[in-house]
Amino acid sequence: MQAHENITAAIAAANKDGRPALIPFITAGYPQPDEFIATLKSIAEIGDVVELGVPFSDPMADGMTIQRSSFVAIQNGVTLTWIFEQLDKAIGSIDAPLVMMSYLNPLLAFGYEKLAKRARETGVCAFIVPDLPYEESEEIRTALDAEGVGLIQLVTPATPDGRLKTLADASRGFLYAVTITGITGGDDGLPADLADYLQRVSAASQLPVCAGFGIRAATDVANVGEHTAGAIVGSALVEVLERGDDPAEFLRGLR
Amino acid sequence: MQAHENITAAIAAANKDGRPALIPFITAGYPQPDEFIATLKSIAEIGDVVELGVPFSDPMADGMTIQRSSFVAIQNGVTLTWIFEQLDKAIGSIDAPLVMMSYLNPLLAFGYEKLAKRARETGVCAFIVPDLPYEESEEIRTALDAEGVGLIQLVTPATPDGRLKTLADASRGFLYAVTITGITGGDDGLPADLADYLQRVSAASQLPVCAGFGIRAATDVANVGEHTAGAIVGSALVEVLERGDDPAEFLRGLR
Amino acid sequence: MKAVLNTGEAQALLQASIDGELPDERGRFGPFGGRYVPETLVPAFERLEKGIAEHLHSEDFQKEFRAQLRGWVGRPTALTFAPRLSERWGTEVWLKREDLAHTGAHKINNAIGQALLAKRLGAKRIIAETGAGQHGVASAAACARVGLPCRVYMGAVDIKRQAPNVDRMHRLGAEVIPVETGDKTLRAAIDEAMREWVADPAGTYYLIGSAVGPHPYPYLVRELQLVIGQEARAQIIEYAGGLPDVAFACVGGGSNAIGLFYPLLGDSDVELIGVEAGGIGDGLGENAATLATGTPGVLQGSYSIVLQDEHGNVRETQSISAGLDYSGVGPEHALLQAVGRVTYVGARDDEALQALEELCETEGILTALETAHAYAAAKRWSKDNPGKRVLIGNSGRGDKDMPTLSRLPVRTKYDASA
Amino acid sequence: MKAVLNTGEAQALLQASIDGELPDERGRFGPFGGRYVPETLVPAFERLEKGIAEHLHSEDFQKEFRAQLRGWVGRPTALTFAPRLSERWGTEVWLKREDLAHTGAHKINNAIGQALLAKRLGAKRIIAETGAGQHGVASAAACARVGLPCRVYMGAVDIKRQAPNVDRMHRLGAEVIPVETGDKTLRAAIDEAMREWVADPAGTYYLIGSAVGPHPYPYLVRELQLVIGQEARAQIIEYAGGLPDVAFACVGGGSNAIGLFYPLLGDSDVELIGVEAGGIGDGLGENAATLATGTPGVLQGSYSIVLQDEHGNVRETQSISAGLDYSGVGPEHALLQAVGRVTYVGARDDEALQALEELCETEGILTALETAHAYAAAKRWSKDNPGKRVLIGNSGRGDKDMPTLSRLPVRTKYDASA
Ligand SMILES: Cc1ncc(COP(=O)(O)O)c(C=O)c1O
Ligand SMILES: Cc1ncc(COP(=O)(O)O)c(C=O)c1O
Repeated sequence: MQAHENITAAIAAANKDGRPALIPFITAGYPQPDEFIATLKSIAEIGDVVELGVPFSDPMADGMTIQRSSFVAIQNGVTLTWIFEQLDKAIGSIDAPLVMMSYLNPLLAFGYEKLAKRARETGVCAFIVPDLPYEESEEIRTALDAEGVGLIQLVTPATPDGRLKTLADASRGFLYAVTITGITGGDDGLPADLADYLQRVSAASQLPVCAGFGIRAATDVANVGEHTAGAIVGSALVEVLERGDDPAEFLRGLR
Repeated sequence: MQAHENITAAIAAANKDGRPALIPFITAGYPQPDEFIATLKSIAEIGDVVELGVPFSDPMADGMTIQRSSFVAIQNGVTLTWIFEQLDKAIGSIDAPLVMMSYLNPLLAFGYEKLAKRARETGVCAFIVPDLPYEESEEIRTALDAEGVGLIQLVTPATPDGRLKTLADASRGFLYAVTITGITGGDDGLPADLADYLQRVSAASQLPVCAGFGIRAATDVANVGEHTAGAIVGSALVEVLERGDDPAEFLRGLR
Repeated sequence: MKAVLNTGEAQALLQASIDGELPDERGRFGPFGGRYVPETLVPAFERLEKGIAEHLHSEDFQKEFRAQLRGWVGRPTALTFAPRLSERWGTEVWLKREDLAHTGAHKINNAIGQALLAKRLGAKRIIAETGAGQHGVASAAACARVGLPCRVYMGAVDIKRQAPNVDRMHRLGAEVIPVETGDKTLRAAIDEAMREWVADPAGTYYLIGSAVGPHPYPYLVRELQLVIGQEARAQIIEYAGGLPDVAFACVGGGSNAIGLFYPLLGDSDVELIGVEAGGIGDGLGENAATLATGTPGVLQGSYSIVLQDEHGNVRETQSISAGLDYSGVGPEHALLQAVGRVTYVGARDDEALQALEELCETEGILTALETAHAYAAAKRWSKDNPGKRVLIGNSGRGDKDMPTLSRLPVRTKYDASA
Repeated sequence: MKAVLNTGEAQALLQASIDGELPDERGRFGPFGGRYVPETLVPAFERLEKGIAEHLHSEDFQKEFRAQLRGWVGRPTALTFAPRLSERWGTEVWLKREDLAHTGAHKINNAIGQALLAKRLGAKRIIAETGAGQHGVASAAACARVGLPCRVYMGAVDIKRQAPNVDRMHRLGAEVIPVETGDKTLRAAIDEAMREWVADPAGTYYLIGSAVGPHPYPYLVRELQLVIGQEARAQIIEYAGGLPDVAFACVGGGSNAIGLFYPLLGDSDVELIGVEAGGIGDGLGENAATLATGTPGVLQGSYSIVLQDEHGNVRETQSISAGLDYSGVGPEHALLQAVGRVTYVGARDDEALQALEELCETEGILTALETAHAYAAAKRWSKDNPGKRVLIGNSGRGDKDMPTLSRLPVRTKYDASA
């Protein structure tokens, strides 16, 4: 079994339970590096898949919340190397398959082959790279493929049908449906014509589709869950961490 | 006898006494308009000729002292019309012939013919117009001539010989030898090569030559007196008025 | 000195003007002009006049001057069609872009020309006065370019309202002397520069900034500035297919206006309109509309029209624009008004500000406050003359006016009906 | 992704570059370039690419663009011979005067070109980022000229040091958004503009200010800026009788440099030198000398050379000039360095300041702090190359730098021995 298939399986298992998969996102090492693994573990008990953000100096697709968390994490010394080292220590103790979200440059600096190997070793089953469109992805995809690690593609409401098919076919683990045009952490809630869009995406995809951006409350999760296999919760969760509240409690409220 | 000949005669009288003529300058109506005639009378008792400055808004040939006095006088309502009215009241009581120093524009505004007439009536025997070079002077000269009022020409150390002759011939009352290149009220004292210059001017002139600009002390008066018929004392006297000191006392110290 | 002309005299003088015969050998534009200077300066003026006669129209000097205009000043400056402004106004509007000249205004044409002349006359140093600071900056730059030290007199009031230009003068190596006397604006600065010159007439060249002052300055400045009108005339014929119906220029001392108008004097179908500072109103001392409301007099060396009281004392002026805030005006403009060839109108502070914003918004050009007066008058004229072709002398850019403008709110949306 | 080329590859890529074959259809200049953007923007980039293919080299667009360059921007800009600087340096120095272009820098060529394109693509509004403020002012002006609303992102640090330009943007009707995130300079402003674009990709046109960013921007900006080099090449041949021995341009993102260099790439005898900000020293974070000290990476949508740490996080930079204070650089420069056609060197803050003063003093030209870096490097080069002909891209004027400069003393006399 390829690593990325763990993700697909975890989502399928949640769906089998009659609920959409819940995919929480946290910025690795935020707010305190020494709490990272503990936080991760507690989140992984509730989330079906966990998305880990690698902090980057220029998070151009992210809103204020994730930007802030990213800067704090960098200031606290969080790097890709450090994240893998932490994950090494936690091997076997994390209940959910991991997805790593990173801008391309930290991955490039790390080296694609080493990246794939370390990912497989530490339970990172796939990557989301928000500034890497499909056309530029061949090199990293080849390296990840060699280790069975997936590269998750994103589609948006503006993605034309032809391209949607290409991206759906290329994706591994799940297909990420961006619910809104915009950056993470928007406050405007989900758009009205969401259902059509999500159904169109789901129809195009062999893989489970998970929806992200703008999902903040249990009603949002239920809402996208009607049309997709899962929901990704990012900024809302990072805000919980920022406030110092209990992330597990917040996540339980979403299910 | 033409009015301007009074001036020449007064200078000659002083020279006959074995001393250079002393020509004090005051800005009319400065510092207090109501003291004007009193000040003028006291000065005219010591000076052989008195030079009266008509205040003007743009005294471009004057230094700070005379500028300041000019602005104060204007602010106090001193105008050419007012000056003539004051002189009307003092007719017969002023011991020295008067010379009026004015920039051209106030004279132009007053009207040249009226000017000449009022001057003759009030004992003003000649004019000095610092921004009126000989070449532009025909119109006013003609008007003044008609009433016997003179137009005093200035020469400077930079005036070439040919021009010196022209100016000397055109002058009436006396020929004004500017001692320094510069504006009134300079602090640098008299230049070293003054003697040559003043002798050159005196040689070129039928009229008595009086020297002005930079004459501040009895030694200066004596100094120029060796080569010329008289000395004009301007800024130094205005400074005395500015300080509120007694102008007559200061002038007595210069003789 | 007379200032009113009968019809025959007016016609003859206009023709003489068109034929290039003015000023006459006495420095007169008809009754106006002349040279009213202290005797100390007479030799300096004679040297200057001789120098001009010898050099100004010599092939050698003209070649050098033209080379500096092209290679350093950036001439020819563009002629810009203003489509969006044209649509608003209902006329066909063209702008002669002196704001694109080096240092940001037409002043540089004159400054580099006189600096080159000063060099030929053996001057050891240059003094200049400035109002808006544009002439000061231009003089500082021109002096650096030819390698002469430069000292600029500037009124204390103007130093405040045109601060960016003061910094620029310093950077360009000029010494800036604040003038605290008189009205502390341009007029006082000229007085002070003259005093300085009287103190050292031999080695000093006085680089005057407008078509004012004693002869031969009004003539010299015109000759150095008429490149504006020569270029504009040729460009508008080339681009628009013909002459304009009207040309507008703002008038402080009158150098950009005479530069634009002079080559058009003979084109009798081209109406010429000079625009003075209307300030805050028509009352005494509320504006700087010299030609519109002044009387003949001698100010700063020249017989022209002057804002003065009945005693011949010069009146203080008021204008939002330092460069127009002047009680005098060049004698050639006095003549052109007297003979009826040029009409002089005023534009108030608020009209100028509104015009400045309208130009920003429609054409992306931030013009000088001085220049904005020309736009305000052109806009008014356009209302009564739809479809006509309008040429505006865009004499300078507005960067220098930021301290004044930033005290005022930006109107986000321009009210087109205003 | 590889960044090191063998000799054969380098030669082939240089030739492809000279032949106008780069970027390739994937937006690559050899290994560099590409398009690294969020999926949300992919359709917008495809529209942009299609729009460029359709319009940019169409006769119709080129005619419109050229007309704006001539009629509004004021092109061709002058080529200035600098006699006094030449004498000091011992070389023959020529300056390409982009400071004389409308709004005061080369940025306007690109801004008006893209604004015209945006209009054709049906954009409803324009967003832009700015560092020194020159691109912000240029964009504000260009948007006003074509009638589109404009919003400019600017780092809070830059807002402070380039205050005059902020006021100018406001006056020209643009909305200026202070960016308080990241390093609060140009890089953060680009990030923020990108975010804004991601939020509304359909109606918005992102008017980028330098030859950086995702394909097709580096290509588009080069095509709009190469008029600089085309004019300079023709002018120096006409005026000086031949090509220069060397050309210098400052490099922030690299737009003025690519504009000047590109038309000279095939002139193999012309040495090309790009000058980056050497800041206060060679240490980490003490400069913005990207090409000299950076490593390959992906920043803001393009694979190029980046100032970054070993983890791929972008490093903060330091420079007295806001326009060069950037951790990235256009991908075409990365290629030109890799193939050895252009040399990139640094000039420190103090060298740039000294060069700025020397140019003021000798030629009366107040150049931008960015541009001053090119002078500093050219001066150094001149020492070792007496008698050679030097072309310098004078990318902008220094008026905007007054707040920075006025905090520093003016050196009244320049020490020629320095
Ligand atoms: C831009 C600009 N326009 C016009 C003027 C007015 O001067 P003049 O009437 O001599 O053209 C000035 C004076 O400083 C100026 O800076
Ligand atoms: C005058 C000037 N030169 C150069 C630059 C640097 O930009 P680029 O490298 O894109 O030419 C700037 C940027 O603002 C600038 O204002």
